[in-house]
Amino acid sequence: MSETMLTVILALVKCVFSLAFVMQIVPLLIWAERKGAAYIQDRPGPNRAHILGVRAGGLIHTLPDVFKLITKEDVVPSHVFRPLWALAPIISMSVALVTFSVVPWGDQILIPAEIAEKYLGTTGPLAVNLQVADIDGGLLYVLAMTSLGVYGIMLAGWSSNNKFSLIGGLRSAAQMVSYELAMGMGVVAMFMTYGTTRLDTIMQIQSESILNWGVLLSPPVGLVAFILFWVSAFAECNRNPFDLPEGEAELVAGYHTEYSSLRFALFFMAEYANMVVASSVTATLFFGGYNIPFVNGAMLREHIDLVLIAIGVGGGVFFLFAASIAFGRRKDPFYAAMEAFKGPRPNKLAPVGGLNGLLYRALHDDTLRQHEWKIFTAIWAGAAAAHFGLIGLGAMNIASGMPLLTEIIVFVTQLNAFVVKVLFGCWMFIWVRWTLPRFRYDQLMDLGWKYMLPIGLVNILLAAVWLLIDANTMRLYAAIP
Amino acid sequence: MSDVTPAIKKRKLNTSESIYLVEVLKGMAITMGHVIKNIIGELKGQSTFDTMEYPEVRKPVNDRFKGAHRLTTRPDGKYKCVACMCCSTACPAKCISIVAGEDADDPIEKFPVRFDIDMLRCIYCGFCVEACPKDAIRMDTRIYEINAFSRQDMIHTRDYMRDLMAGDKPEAEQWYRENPQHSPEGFLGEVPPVIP
Amino acid sequence: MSHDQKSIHLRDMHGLTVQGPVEWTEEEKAEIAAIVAKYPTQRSAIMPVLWKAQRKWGWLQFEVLKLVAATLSLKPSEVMEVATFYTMFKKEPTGKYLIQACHTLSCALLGADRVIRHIETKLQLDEHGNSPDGKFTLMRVECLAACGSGPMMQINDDFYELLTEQKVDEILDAMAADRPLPVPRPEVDQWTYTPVS
Amino acid sequence: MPLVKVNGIAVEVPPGTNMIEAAKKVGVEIPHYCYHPHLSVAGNCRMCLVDVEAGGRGPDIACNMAATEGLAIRTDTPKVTQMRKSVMEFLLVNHPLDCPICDQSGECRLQDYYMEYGQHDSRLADAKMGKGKRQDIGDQIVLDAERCVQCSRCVRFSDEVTGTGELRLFNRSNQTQIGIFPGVRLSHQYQGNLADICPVGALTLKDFRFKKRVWWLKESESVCGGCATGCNILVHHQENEVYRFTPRRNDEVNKSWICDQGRLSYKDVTSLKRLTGAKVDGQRAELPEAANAAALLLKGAKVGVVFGAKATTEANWAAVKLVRARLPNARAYVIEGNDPDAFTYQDEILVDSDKTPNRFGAALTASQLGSVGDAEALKAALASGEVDALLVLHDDVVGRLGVATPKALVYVGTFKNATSSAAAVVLPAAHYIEQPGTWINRQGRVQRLRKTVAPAGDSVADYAAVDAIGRAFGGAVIPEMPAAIFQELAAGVKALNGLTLKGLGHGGQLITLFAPSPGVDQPGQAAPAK
Repeated sequence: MSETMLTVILALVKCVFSLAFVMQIVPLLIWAERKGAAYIQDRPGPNRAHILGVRAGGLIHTLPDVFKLITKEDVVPSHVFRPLWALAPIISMSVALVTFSVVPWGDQILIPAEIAEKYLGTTGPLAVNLQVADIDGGLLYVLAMTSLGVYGIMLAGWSSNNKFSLIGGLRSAAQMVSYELAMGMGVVAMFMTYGTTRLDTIMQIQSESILNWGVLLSPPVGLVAFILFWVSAFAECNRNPFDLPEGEAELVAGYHTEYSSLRFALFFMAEYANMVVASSVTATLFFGGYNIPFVNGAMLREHIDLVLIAIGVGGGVFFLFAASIAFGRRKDPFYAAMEAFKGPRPNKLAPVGGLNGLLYRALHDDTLRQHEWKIFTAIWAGAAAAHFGLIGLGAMNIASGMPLLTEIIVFVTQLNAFVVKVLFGCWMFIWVRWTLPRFRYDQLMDLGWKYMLPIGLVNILLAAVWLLIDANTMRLYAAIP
Repeated sequence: MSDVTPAIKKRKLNTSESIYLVEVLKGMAITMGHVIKNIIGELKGQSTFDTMEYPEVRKPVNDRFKGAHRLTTRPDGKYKCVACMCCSTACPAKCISIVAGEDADDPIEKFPVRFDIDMLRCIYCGFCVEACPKDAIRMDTRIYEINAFSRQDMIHTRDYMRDLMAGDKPEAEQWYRENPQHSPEGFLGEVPPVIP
Repeated sequence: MSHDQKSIHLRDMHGLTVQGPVEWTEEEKAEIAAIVAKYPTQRSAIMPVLWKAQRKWGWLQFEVLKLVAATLSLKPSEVMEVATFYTMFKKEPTGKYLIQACHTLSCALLGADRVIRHIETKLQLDEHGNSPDGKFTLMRVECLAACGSGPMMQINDDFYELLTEQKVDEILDAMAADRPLPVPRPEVDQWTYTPVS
Repeated sequence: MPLVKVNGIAVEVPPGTNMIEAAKKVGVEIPHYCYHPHLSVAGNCRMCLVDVEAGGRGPDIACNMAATEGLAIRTDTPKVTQMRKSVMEFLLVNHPLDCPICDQSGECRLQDYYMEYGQHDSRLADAKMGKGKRQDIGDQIVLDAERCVQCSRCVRFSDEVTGTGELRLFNRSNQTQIGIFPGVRLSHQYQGNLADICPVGALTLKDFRFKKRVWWLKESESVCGGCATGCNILVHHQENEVYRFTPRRNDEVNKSWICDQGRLSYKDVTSLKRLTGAKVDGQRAELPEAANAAALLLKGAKVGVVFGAKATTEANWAAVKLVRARLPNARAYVIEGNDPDAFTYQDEILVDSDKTPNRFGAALTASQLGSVGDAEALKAALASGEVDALLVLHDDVVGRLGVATPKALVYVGTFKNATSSAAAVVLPAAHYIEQPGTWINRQGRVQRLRKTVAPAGDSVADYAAVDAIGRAFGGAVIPEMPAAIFQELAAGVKALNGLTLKGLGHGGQLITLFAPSPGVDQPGQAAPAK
């Protein structure tokens, strides 16, 4: 295998992984959005769709949603400007996906020389960077790409040839342009402090200590930059409280009024993909990315046995706890409520309907939810067993000396840390959305131009002052190869 | 000048309020509090939701609740209704239409050939139930979702109203079965020759 | 048990008919003409003619009523009106011996119920009051005006009074065996209603 | 005339008047079941018990109390109320609680008086007496013996009016029940009256059985058109649909009775034999269009006008006016006798052999045109060609006379018949209960028809149909309002002089007719009902 081939294959694998990463989180976010909204509003949220009785807390709802959106008729209104109209959702989605390519999601994987030479035909060990594009201007690339996202929305609004959509698009453009600046100010302060725009370098700097995490750097420069960046991210993603392009009340739906079927789905997914990307970049810039606090990659590699024990005990306890709760829930409060209703019940309402229900009935005779909780108990108990088994296997293999396995465990652990940070960021998006009301247009502009931009400028000044006076920062500069 | 709307005085925001972030965080604490409360409730198996999971769980209605009408039957399965039309006379919405027929094999000669209630017109006043001398129509089904895909289907017919509560045995029928001397048949005595 | 008078159509449903042809003989016609002649209008002769018919056929079937009506040039319904009004016109066939047992107050106080129950068990009467051999029919009737000597019963045309179980046995056994009957009312003076010592 | 007092109000009544009628005169209603003004007094229901203040002793039944000088009764004392309450209790002892299935409910005296005087808290502990229900005793009547209160009205009716005497009270005491001799069904033609006079639901009409609850029906006055008797009727209808005819009391004409044929003739109103649209040469046409066609046919032709003994006098008068105004050479004909499809029954009680309700009206108006031809004259005229166009009102000329159909035959009528199918132009006339007008019956009594329900289809009142022909000629021949037409008629016809439509009242007005032509009965000769 030639060097080029290997590079191409590795690049492809990483591309697929990063795409899959974003796209897998999207349905999860849709679920989280619905369920989170429901819980914030004291209601159960989606819980109807099921596969043979298993509803997985409403997660299954995404499946029929996807099915519905794919199979719906693709309505093309006669009055739209077709080429741009068709292009707009593609821009939105692809920009969101492409941005993720510069975000590193883990430390290097060091493939030992004997394996690399044997299977991959390299000379010596192979270090694989866990990042699709390892480019110098990583941060600038992020800024560039996110600002492209506005084209999707603007073009959608304009080409729809519809005054509501157009206003939606215009608002989006105005808002993006304003907040792009604030975001840029925040990022400038950060790369002044880091001294680089390479994201992998920024990660390396943060790996050293938790004190090197962006948000804590050169206080309060990091914190202020984070706030500026994070608030701007909301606007960039068109999320509440800055979701002016979508005004249900005044704009019908906003820029995507004329879209249906899969084209609408693309906008819909782009919004969530944007959230994932924004969270990833934030985590990378300010929260140490894939780093576990106080524990960097080298420490993980060194104490792999302790890590295994921690994962084994922690995960096992979690799974057993989940199983015990599921076991306790076989008698659902739902049934208590059902039995409390002591009235006659018309025959036309059956607890389970459709083919799915018939299948379920053919298999079982207990009630739907009892059945579900039984399955959950089994799943969680099985997961606990599998967990212990796998950890045991891993321990035995490491004891017999398998460095690649160590690498993989470290990778998975770090990836998990990254995912947790990203998901928390996404939850912040959801959380804020269901807490705050929407800004008025003038308030939005006020905030962007009158407050955030000056604060960003002052922050840059502050960062510069820190650069001059702080030896520690200078030391960081020195560490850059 | 009475027609001038007084200006609404805005409260002046204090310092922490004017920096939105603190208030935002307060609000987020409240919403997160709800999330945590609900998740704990779910895990403990004690629902903390305000909503009801409607078709399966229903709001318990009062015993006097007037739901969809049903027609009761005698122990032999025939309608108690004798098509006396007291209900349609009492009905203020004029939504009951009855066609009477003659049952030659029964001491209670009259029965409803058709008994239709136009539920689109019905105002659920319950006068029909009050007017009925035979306890033949009741509104005790507690069914409040009365809906259909066509106007035609909103007209509840005789057999539909009988089968609405299939399987449910009201107390009065049980009572009649246990006290046959008080059943309507008890008064009639000898079966006479029947009109051909 | 009394005649079931619930519905006038009930007897029709039994499908019973009287014995013999339903028509008058020549002598009877002459007798009827004599009876009719006694009254200012034909209508007034309904009762005697009905009596005559009942003696002849035993009971008054519909056909008999029609014959009476035709004889007197009346509507059948008019004859029936009279026949159903008086309980002593029999609208149903009875046994050879029609026992009419009083159960009104005086007799009841003197033990009529006991006597009647005794008759019922002794003759094994069915629900219509007929004995299995068809010889006896029992009717509970209201006062027959022999209150001074109750309990009493009337068998066909004769009164039997001051009844006890033994006395009932004696009378009924004699009837069942077609022996000569005891004298109907030996105990009481027919006119003064005082017991004969 | 003796002066009696009812509740202290003095009233003078003819001697022999019973006190129920006397009380009615001063507006006091005395409840009763067995008393009926046209039947003999039986006095067995006891409901009309009143307190006698003077001229008698103790409580007595008002129906059998002839008015004598100085008699004073009271109906408003607590004692009377108590008596009525007790009587009601007795009557209801064995009465089944059948009201929901009983056709009488709504017009049931038992219900009415129960609400007023009933023992509302029942003291009856025993089972009720079961009697024969739903007995088929006649072609029109169903008997429910349980509901009977033994008032014997029906017995007296079948004895005194029809003389057939099928119904009797059988058995005695609490087992008394009404019935017929087994196998002898009601045979007379006045069975419907039994259901009318029965104060409870024991005798009900098969035809009306379970059709409609009576409280939904509206009553309108009219006159039966079955025969020359002209029985007064009430038309019971709801939402333009006729459900039954019942007799209306008119002591001079039909007392309180009506024959079964007349009673059931309400079915003709919706019969398939109705003409509901105008026709020209068998093709459906609008009314003015057909009237124009009729005018074209009659214009200049040798016209014969057949006056209709079934048409209203107004329609005949319109024909007279039409002839005078537009067809000066037309000849008038009145054809006696009945249509082929008329029922054949007749008797001495009510039903006349003449089945035309307005023969005198037709003759009276036709005579205004001078000489009036009969059937033979019409036949001869048609055969000789002296008449080649006919305007026919209701009369089935073709079916009855078998005359050769003239080319120009204009028919104004309610029902399809041989003439309507032969006619070149057919104008639909409303049924007699659907139009206002007057009829003159066999006694010479002018009686008023009223519009009770809307005319079926395109049909119009028959005078309006004749008037439509006049309009087609160029102008209306009669006024539009019935009262105005009658005013003109009364002025134009000598026998009717001085009458007004309103003056006819409910019972009609007897008039002196012209000298009868041969073959026509002397009016007033035919006896009123027995």
